[in-house]
Amino acid sequence: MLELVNVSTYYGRIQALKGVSLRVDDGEIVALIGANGAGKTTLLNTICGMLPARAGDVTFAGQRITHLPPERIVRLGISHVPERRQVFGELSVLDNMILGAYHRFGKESKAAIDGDIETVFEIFPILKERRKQAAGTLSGGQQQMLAVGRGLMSRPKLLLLDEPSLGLAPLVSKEIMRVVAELRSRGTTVLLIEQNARAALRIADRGYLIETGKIVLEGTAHDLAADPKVQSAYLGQGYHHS
Amino acid sequence: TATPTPTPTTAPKPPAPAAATPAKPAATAPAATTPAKSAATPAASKPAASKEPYKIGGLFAITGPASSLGIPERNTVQLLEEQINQQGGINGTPVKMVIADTESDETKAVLAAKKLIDEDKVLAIVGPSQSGESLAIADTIEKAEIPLVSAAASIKIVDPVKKWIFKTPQSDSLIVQALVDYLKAKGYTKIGWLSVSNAFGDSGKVEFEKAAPGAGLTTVAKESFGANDTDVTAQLTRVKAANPDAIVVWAIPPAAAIVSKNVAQLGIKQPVFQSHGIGNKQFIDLAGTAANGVRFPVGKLLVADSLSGSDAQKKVLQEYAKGYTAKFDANTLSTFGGHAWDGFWIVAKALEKSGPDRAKLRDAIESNTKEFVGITGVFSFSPTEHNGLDKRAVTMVEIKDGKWVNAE
Amino acid sequence: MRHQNRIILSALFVVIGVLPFVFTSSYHISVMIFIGIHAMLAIGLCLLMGYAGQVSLGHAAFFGLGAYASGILTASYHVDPWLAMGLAAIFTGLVAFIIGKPLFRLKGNNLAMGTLGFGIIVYIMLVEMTDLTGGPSGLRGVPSLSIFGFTFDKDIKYFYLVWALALLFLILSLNIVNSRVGRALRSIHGSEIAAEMLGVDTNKYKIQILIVSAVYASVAGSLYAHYVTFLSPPPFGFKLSIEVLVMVVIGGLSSVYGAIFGAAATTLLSETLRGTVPKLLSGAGGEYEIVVFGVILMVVMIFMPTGLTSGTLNLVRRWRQEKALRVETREAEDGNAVTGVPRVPEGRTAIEDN
Amino acid sequence: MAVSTTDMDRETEAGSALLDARSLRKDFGGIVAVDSFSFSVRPGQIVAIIGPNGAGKTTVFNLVTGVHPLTAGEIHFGGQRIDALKPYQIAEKGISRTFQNLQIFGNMTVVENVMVGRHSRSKVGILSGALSLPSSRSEEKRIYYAAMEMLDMVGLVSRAKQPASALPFGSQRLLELARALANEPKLLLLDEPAAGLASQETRNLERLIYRIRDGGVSILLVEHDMELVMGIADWVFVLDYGKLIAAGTPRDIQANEKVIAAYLGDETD
Amino acid sequence: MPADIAFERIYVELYQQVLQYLMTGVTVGSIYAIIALGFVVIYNVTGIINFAQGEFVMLGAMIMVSLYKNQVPMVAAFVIAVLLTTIIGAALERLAIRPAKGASIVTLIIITIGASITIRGLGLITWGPNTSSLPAFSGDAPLVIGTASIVPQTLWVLVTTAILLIALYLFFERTLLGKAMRACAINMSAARLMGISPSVMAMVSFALSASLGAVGGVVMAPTTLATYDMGTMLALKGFVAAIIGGMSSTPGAVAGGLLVGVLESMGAGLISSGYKDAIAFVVLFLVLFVRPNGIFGGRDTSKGGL
Ligand SMILES: Nc1ncnc2c1ncn2[C@@H]1O[C@H](COP(=O)(O)OP(=O)(O)OP(=O)(O)O)[C@@H](O)[C@H]1O
Ligand SMILES: Nc1ncnc2c1ncn2[C@@H]1O[C@H](COP(=O)(O)OP(=O)(O)OP(=O)(O)O)[C@@H](O)[C@H]1O
Ligand SMILES: [Mg+2]
Ligand SMILES: [Mg+2]
Repeated sequence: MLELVNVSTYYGRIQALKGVSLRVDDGEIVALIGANGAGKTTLLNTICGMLPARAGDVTFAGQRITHLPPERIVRLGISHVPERRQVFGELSVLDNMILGAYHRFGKESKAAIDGDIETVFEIFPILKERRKQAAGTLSGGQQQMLAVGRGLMSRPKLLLLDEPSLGLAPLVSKEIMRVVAELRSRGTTVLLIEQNARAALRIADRGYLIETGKIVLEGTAHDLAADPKVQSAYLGQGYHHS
Repeated sequence: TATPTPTPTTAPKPPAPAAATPAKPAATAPAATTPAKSAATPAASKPAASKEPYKIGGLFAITGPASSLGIPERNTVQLLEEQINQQGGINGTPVKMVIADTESDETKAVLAAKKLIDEDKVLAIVGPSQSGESLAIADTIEKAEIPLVSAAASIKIVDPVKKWIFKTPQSDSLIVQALVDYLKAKGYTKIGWLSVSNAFGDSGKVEFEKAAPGAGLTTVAKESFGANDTDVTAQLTRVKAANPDAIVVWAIPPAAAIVSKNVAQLGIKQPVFQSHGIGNKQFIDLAGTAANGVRFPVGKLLVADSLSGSDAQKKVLQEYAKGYTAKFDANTLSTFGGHAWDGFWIVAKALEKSGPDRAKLRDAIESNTKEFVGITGVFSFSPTEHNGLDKRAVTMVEIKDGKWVNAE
Repeated sequence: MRHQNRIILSALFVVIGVLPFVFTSSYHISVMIFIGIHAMLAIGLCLLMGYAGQVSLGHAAFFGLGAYASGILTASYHVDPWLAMGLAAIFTGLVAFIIGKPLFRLKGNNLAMGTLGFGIIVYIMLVEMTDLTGGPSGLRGVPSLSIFGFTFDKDIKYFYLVWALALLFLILSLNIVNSRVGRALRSIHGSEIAAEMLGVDTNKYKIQILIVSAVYASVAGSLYAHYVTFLSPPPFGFKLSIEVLVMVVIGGLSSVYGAIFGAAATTLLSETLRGTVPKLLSGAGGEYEIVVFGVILMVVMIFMPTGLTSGTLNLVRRWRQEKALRVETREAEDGNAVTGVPRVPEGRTAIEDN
Repeated sequence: MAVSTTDMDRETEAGSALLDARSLRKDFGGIVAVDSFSFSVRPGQIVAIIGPNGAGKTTVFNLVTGVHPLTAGEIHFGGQRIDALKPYQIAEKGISRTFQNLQIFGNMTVVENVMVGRHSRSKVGILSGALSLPSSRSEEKRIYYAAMEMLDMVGLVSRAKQPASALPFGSQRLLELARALANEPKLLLLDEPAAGLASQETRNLERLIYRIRDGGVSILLVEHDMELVMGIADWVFVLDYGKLIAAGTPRDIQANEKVIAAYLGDETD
Repeated sequence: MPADIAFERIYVELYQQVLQYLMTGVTVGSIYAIIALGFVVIYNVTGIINFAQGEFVMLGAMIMVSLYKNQVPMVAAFVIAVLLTTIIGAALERLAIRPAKGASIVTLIIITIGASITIRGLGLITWGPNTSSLPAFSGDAPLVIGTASIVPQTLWVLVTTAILLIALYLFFERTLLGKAMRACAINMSAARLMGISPSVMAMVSFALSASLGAVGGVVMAPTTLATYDMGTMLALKGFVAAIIGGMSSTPGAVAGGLLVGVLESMGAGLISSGYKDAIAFVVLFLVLFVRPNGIFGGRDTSKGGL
């Protein structure tokens, strides 16, 4: 479904991605793990067109999207839940969600969209409670929920998630992972960045390890979780409450 | 009317506008405005272009808020430049006008004046359009020792007299006095005053305050408004409440027209007097029917056609109007252009005497301009008088059915 | 002061010192005098806007207060011009102090509008307080400056006076910018809340820098008054506030040097157009000049959005980078070769350069 | 409000507390974000506040640091009342914080960010700065070296000269920490410092927090990473809907039914 | 008692005057309101304060006037004037704003200042310095309301303001497109991630705002008259009105416009006409100090979720 071949991306003259090749198949959850500064966010931004690749190719569903602007790419069915939430602070929670479905209006019935709003509200009940509140006055975690909810509203074929559980309480964080897993059963493909690598690899089919802009390891989620390098740096001892 | 004898300095050669004597009307018209005649003279048939031209600076507010002054002034001097050169220039030397825009800005005016003086090396400057600009460059002019003939009204420009600075428009005191005399003659004593809050309106107010008591007039209301205001009903309501015999407005269009429109809107019955600032077609266009009945003191240009045949200025005025409207939008024909006309000819005429030397030129302007018949009036300069106009330069005009007529 | 600054400054000193010998006409010298006066305004506004991030659309008011305070004290009360200049600066600084507190309760656009309102109120006072200011007809008789019998009557003398002060202000500003206070100002620009949380009394610094820029503007105003020797309200209106803003942005918001270049560029541009436009478009008058001015302003901003100074530097840098990049990409990919990140604002702390 | 007995014990010791917050309340329009919440931090302690999203943790930080005025309650720090002070005054008293939604100065370099953190520990004013007096220059140098030291602590020295906006998210978090430390605080408030850090990095952070504590700084921590919280906190307060629902040692809290239901969930690994 | 009678007379006169001041204020205020709406539209979408807003008004008025002078029927002239101005607005975005991609807001604002200078200069070249007038749509006979009188054109201005207000309010608050446009100003990159194209939206906003300005220019021309530099002062007042209203709120813009108009007129009438503008600003300061975000200003969302 998504394929990156030898993609290189720069900030000015700094090269942040160095010939990254990566593949996400239809219906998969692929986890992308790496240290901070490895280039994970850069990679997602390259795919969604915010930060076009200077070399290499990105193809989605057989179409080359390397140099398309993000607003076009969204319409092809890729939705991106960006780092740092980026909610529309002055708009209400509900308006934020509606804008998530922006490209669906006119193509789909209003009922379908309203239905999805309800679904998101079920996942994050607090958003329903606060649907009239300005998104900028939500707590950090609530904003994160909104960002994820807004991303879901676009009903993408491919969902790019940049640390969706950032700042979320353990319970909610678990809920998000459950939802992501459930998306797969609905046929949505997911590319997931998650610092909680343990949780990510638990639901993922495959995974990539990225270090300083290069893919250094790839394999099934199981293989990755078993890799000593991954274990020491990304899985930790694990927290078990007594 | 006083009829001075022709000054001995009257140039026999055609290109210069001769010093005027009403007794010899033919000679009063600047020959430049009648190319056919002068083309016949031998001097004119010489190709003037071969010589290094006499450069005269034209410093006008072509853009910015005062552009309705600056543009007719610029147009006028360009017209005159063309005419004078067609006739062989001054003593066979062509004239070149170097035009500079002050953007209605005093700082820019200083720089533009310096550029004309130092870079373009003009012999004299005509302009600037506004009083503030003229005062702002005064110091520069005096230091640089170059003659300037300002096209701005304020009396302060030439009072106290500055060696190098002259001006052509009637000073506000002259205009105001004409109005005050008229008001007194008509028996209006309680006056409601409105003026625009810029140098023009302020100067009118100051002069009016000076002249009014002498004529037994009292100001029962005094209001001001901005040059760009789009509504003056609030001020008029106050004036109305003071119940004056007559209302005097000191402003230029468009604000002046808005006042008249608002007077109509509020149903104010008192007679309205305005200033020479409304002396162009624009006011009538803008105020529409509200313009009717407005009376104002102004130079004679507007009523040139209805002047008596013996009036010294009649012919000059008519020919200027004809020449200008043939080339430019008739709506921009105004007394402002006339100020530049006067400035241009005062300089050109003196140049003919003095030759290209700033100091000599200045002396010539001062001593040579005697009973010179211009658009604004009849000028006589002297070491103590650098404006040199008298009562003859002002007349009272009334707007009737959208036309200017002599006020009764 | 840092090494690099010293070099640039020395160069600037030399260039400015020599200029009057290259351009000797009194016109050119007055253009440079006005550039100097505008530069003082622009430097002040640059501190306020470029560093502290506080927009002002009323800077002309401080200029006007300085000019009129000097003008009134000297013309009407015959105070010594130098003393008057000092008193004017104190007065203007005081005004800035008084309005600063309520004004800085406003943020962003509202602050812009607050300063705009202040500018308009001052303007109206200049127009209406006729007894004091001469009203719309203006104030005449402002004397020229002189010191120990040495009169600044010739333009060239005035040129050196103006530029000596302008460079003094430049140096003071560079020092401020490179000090703890400058850093505090920029932190206010970056995140007011975080700055406050790190112990930066944001309000105090905003007011302080407003006072500094007001004093600069006041001195510029006094110099204007004693140069032109006639004052009337129009030069101190909204239009000038906007012009100063344009100078600062054209120069590059975050560079004090830029303010000088901005002042020079804008003033020179409009002066050059006066000469060249009529030559290029025959018979074109003032109307065409301002159109060309407007178009050039837009074009510069479109192609050099960070201003002329850094814009030019960036163009050069980009060109060099492009070359370097081509080489680099071919070279081995050696991990984190992180050097020379683009868009590092220049003129910033880097003590190691010492 | 049911306060656990252990909490009562602490209450009696409040006199010796570094930070002592009494019955804090904050209303936002109709929302009561914090509701009669009392807590204290003793010198040398690492205290954590946890709770569901929107429980009011960040708001507590905002109250302590003076971002928002209190609706009701009192805050004492080192025996002095600070709830009427301006944020910068509170910072001068020795309280520093980091932000959950990062507030770095993107227009400045990394090291300059940290140098701002040194603001209240230095004193050059606008005049001596403008004149570039020797005292100002030497102080500037001291600030610089102190800032570099802080950067060294969080491992960002190599990026000191880069614009702070070019740092990746995780590094910006560490930058905020370094900046807060530059103030030489007595009390450091950390709002989700581990968010966005990988496991290894979190362990480094943990070590760093210990080091800071050992340097004599008390720490108030808000964090959703339970591995971290339960590992380092001496004491934990749990908020839900702005109210305190539990307080105690990590061990107590992990076993607390209410906390499990509201926040932790059943950990079935 | 004569004193009583005198007092009563003053009282009645004052009342009559105040009524007139109010009418005047509403008339002028609704003109400011239309201009303020234009500011709000562009600000809401791009975050730019468009200094060329006054020039849109001027273009509408001047094109209308010159068409009318050339015997084009009123209605056709109106449509052409608005269309042409709209195209110019869109072109401005396309040629000057869009190419400056990535520039800071201040830079973009300076570009609009450049545009304003350019358009005004072109206006001077095209139409000359003179002021022109347009006949009132329904005559000049003043309407007397109580003791105050207004010209019928005022009603046209009022009705236009009301229609524009309602239409824009519904557009920004109720329609998806309106929300999408606002989203662009709040967070451009996030908007792009939603599939919204900020450059298209910006162009639409410039076009929309230009057409608003043009409509305003046409309906106000009979009362305010039209000249190449009419935009400057009007834009300044419109800007103030927009800020008072909170800059991003359409009802706020209209309320702000009316407030400025009424305060000015009251100030000129009751206190002093010389200090008219100053009075308006002083009172406006007071408004801002009580409500730093303007009357209808958005909630301050900057401190949420720190
Ligand atoms: N705007 C920028 N300008 C310059 N360099 C940047 C910019 N943004 C990121 N970088 C650099 O690109 C590299 C990759 O950053 P990126 O944000 O993709 O990392 P990441 O893997 O998402 O990290 P994290 O887990 O901390 O979010 C880093 O070295 C970073 O410094
Ligand atoms: N400015 C505000 N206006 C209205 N409500 C607000 C405002 N700031 C915070 N809130 C509300 O107050 C509550 C507490 O928010 P707070 O940010 O303190 O939560 P938190 O415990 O830090 O949550 P998280 O773990 O998600 O960061 C939330 O419900 C939030 O929506
Ligand atoms: Mg990232
Ligand atoms: Mg929080």
